[in-house]
Amino acid sequence: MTDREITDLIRFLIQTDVREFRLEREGEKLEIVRSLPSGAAEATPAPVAYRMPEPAMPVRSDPGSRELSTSDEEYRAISSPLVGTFFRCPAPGKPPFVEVGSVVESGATLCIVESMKVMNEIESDVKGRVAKILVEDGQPVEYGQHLFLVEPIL
Amino acid sequence: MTDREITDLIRFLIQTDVREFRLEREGEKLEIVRSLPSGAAEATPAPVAYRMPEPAMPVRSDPGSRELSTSDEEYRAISSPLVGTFFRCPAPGKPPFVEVGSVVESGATLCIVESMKVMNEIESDVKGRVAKILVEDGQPVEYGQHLFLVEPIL
Amino acid sequence: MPMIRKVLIATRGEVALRIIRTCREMGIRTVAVCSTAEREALHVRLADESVCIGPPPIAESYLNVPRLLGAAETTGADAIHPGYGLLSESAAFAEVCHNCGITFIGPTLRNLRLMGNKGKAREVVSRAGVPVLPGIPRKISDAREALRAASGVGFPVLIKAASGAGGRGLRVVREPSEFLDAYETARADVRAAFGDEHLIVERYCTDARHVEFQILADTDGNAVHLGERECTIQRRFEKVLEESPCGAMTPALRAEMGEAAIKAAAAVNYANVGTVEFLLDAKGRYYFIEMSARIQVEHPVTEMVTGVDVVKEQIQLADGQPLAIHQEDVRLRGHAIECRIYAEDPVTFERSYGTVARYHPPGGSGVRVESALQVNDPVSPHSDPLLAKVIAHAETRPAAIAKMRVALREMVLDGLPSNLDLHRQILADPDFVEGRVTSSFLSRFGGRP
Amino acid sequence: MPMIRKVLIATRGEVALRIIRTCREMGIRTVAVCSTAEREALHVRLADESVCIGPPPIAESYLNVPRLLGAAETTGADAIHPGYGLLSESAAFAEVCHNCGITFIGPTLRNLRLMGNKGKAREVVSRAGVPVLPGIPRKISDAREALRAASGVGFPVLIKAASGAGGRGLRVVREPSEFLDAYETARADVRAAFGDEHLIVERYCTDARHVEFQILADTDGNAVHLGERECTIQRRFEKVLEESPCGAMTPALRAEMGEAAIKAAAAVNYANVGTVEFLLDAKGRYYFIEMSARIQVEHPVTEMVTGVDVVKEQIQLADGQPLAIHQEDVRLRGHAIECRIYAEDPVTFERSYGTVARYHPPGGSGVRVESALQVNDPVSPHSDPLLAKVIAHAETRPAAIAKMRVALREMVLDGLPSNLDLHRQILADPDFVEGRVTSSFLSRFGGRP
Repeated sequence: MTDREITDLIRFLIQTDVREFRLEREGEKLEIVRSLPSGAAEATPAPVAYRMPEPAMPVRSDPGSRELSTSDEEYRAISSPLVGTFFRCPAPGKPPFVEVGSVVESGATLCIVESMKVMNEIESDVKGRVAKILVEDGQPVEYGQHLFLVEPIL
Repeated sequence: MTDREITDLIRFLIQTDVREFRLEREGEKLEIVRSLPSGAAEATPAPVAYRMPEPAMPVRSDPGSRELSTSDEEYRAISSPLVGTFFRCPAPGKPPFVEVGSVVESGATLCIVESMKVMNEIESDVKGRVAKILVEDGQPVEYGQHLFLVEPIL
Repeated sequence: MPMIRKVLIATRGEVALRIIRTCREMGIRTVAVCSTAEREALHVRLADESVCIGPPPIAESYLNVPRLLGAAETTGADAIHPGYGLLSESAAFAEVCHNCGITFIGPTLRNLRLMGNKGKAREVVSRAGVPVLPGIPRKISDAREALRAASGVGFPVLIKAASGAGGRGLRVVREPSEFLDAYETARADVRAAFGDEHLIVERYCTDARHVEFQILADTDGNAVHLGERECTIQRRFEKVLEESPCGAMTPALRAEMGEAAIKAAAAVNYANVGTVEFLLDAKGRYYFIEMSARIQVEHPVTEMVTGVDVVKEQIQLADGQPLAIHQEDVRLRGHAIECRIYAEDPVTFERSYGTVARYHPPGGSGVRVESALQVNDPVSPHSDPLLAKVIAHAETRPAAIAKMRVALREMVLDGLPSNLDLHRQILADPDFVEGRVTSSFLSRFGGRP
Repeated sequence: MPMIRKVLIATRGEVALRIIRTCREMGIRTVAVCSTAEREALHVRLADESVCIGPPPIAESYLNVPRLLGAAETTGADAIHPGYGLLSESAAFAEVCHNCGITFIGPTLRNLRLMGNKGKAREVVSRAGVPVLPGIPRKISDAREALRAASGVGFPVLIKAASGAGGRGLRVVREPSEFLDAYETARADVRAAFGDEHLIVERYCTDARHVEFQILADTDGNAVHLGERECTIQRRFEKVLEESPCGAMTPALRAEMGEAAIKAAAAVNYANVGTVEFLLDAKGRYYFIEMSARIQVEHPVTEMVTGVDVVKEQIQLADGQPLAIHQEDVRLRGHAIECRIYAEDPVTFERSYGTVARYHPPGGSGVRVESALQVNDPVSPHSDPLLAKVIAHAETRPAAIAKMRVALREMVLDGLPSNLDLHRQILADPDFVEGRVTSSFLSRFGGRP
């Protein structure tokens, strides 16, 4: 078969529902496999990731971190009780309340969430070691968004 | 086979429900696999509790009998190859072709399905004992509707 | 050019999606808000941005003013659309928005304050020469005084909250002997709902029609009406099915009532989109009841017959733009019907719950659907019970009825009980078809009236 | 009173549902047919009755005449609506229906026979004084003869099937040297599709618009046109997006072309709903191409701007009722656009397959959806690849474009690739927005033309 014949064959095949095509002839072997869904695949649709018409706003914590914190019982997630802007420092130029590795008492301030010009101090509800800081300084956070993962110390 | 014969073959195949085609002849080997959903998946749709706005027409065999026949390997279902009216007797006033309990040879006439004034004799494709008659005399039947359950006799 | 560039939509469900559509057509960006239970809701998926503002109870999410404003602040929204219900008629919320430099898409603060006082609003409108029902135009808090007043008005009477919207607290009292009990129940109900136990009492007009006029007005005093809606088919003072035009309307009466509606709006210096509600009795006499200072659930029937996008007008007016429509531009074309599909038990008519298992909104020519329902959506006590609105539009009322019947027959909604069958029954009712409906119409279909 | 009481709908998908809706409004009962793979399809669920007529391949189900007629017989249907495609233009099928005493909802047998012969139809219409493209009006089966004739016509030329509908066999040939190859390929293609290898050859008009007129005609010779549709945006001669009115149309040209369309229909004694297709070049010259003897996929844009239910007219005309619409009653209002949403790979533009995982048809004012799609529907090689039609209607073309953009942005369709994004790109294209479209427009979006 010439290259032309092969491309013609492919042009033809893609108008059909043929998924696999194999031909052995005069010492030639041709195999064409298309990426059509298989019958089996159709019967058990794979979970479909929803395609957003528009990008979601950055306010949300990424699902990965959300899953990690809820599924992993080693850590306790500290989440935002309000909607506002996340700040790690008590004031510009001051050092952050905590860093990864800091050990905090229950009731210690972890960060500020500013909402409507009010600086709201967010406290840890557990004694532990800060394992992860999930939000960048100055980023907006929504209600319930996880801010920190804290590894409890008994 | 010429290329032309192969494309003609494919054009023919895609009008059918053939999923896989393999041919070895005179040193040639041809294999064609289509992306049809598998028959098994189609035959057993998940039961759906759909509320019909209107009652379904009586033409359909009731789902119960359909399930029985496909799930129960003791019986072979004889289904209607056409759309028409089911008659158990060769002519009005004559005795029925078969009753429950009748033993029939493969090829024996089981009933008539009348369509467009043509009396089509429906034959058993198995030797066996008539276990159940699924349609009332004179009722309409649709394509693929199960008419009889026959218990094969080996 | 509009000043509004990004709108935070402080509601959910079908109306949130409705607002998103018009914002998109106007080139305005949208921010959806949601409770933690509604992160997957369609209004969240379809808005440009979204912010979760609280747990499922609406008091802690859609009614939580600080979180709503925090969401507006972090997303840079310059306006808030309150939808209907929720905070839409809250003068306090509008004031906070104003103080934060955020445009409240609705009437002025003064309008909201006055409309929140039904007795006062009634008095102002009455003084402008618009007929009102006999009644006591002031807040009453003493039961004995209320009974004396009610006897003066003449039974049956209607007891209603002096502030707040919707059907809360509404009670019909037919006999003086039943008055005190009803009064106390209404007072408790209203106190629980609005934190204000004042009630007003007025004549209850039996077998009247509920007819309302859609008004558009700007701050310069220009105002037009977009004709009327008939909303007589109600259960427990909640509208179920609405139409435009009203079957009992004549061009002359429409001109007169439309004039009265504009007069009522002018009397309170109303600016924005609003609805003037009347009772219309069998003799063609009409009485002002109240003015709704928000977009209404049933606005689509007006849009279908006038071709005016009421939400677009609302946003433009809130943005300070002058009204661009003149009364002579408003022409009514055909007939429109809206059916509200509620999550409601078909026997008890109580709210129903479940998960949407199968959903097919009706389609085709002349059929409009307003719904944010999706397969697998949970419908819980915290959800909006209004699942969908189906609107049919055709050249004549009989044609619109025929179209609506086909649409309701086509509609598929499985997974929880709804009032879809009730609507099918209404559309098949000979009195409905003949246009013989009064406020007691729905009682024939059982349940509490 | 109509004689037709029960219609068997010999098709599936969106058009089956479209026909069910109009039948319901007319009080006509409906019978759906389906293959064994489509027992759960929405047209089956929503029809009054349904009959399974064969296995998944359409040749053994929707094209199986004996089983279709068996279904009509057992259900007592007195008429068959063939939809579009499938058997809709088959004179043989119409004849069998006629012989069985079943009304074929379409034009007369003679009409179908004549339209099935494109060369002959072209000749008859040309003789009536309607301009046609230069070409060879008769069937040609010899390649050398065809090349001689093509050279006389002048390149580029279009080769098309003498019988059959749709894009099958269509080939554009730009140079004489390419002619013979193209001719043989087209002949093979056409023979496979229609069993008739005859072709006709005509001038290929580059950069022209495809403009068609919707015709209604009764057997007494009364005929009207419902204005035009612009269907220039095509890929491989398949329409993708249609509008009404055409951007290049003037009232004078519409009157002239409408007259020509009626003249073409009258020349063949056309009775029923049909479409006269023209090419319109940049200089305002127009040429008859062919007449479609069926309802067309794009009929909703005409319905939106005229308010006429074309399927209802079709059923009434097939029922022998006289045409009730006069030309002066036909008024065009606003602008309508239709986007055909196909199961199509966005890169290769080849058919795509899958299972519908999530589906939200757009809603709201001025948005019409024609679709029978449901979550979990399988889309296989045997399915109709046309998943949905979205139609937007507004006062002006820019407003209709804005509305369609919002609708397409709102639409959710997951589980298989579709051309939804292609439509979003078209609606954002500056040339489209300015109305500068020609038949080569879609080539800028990649894929084979």
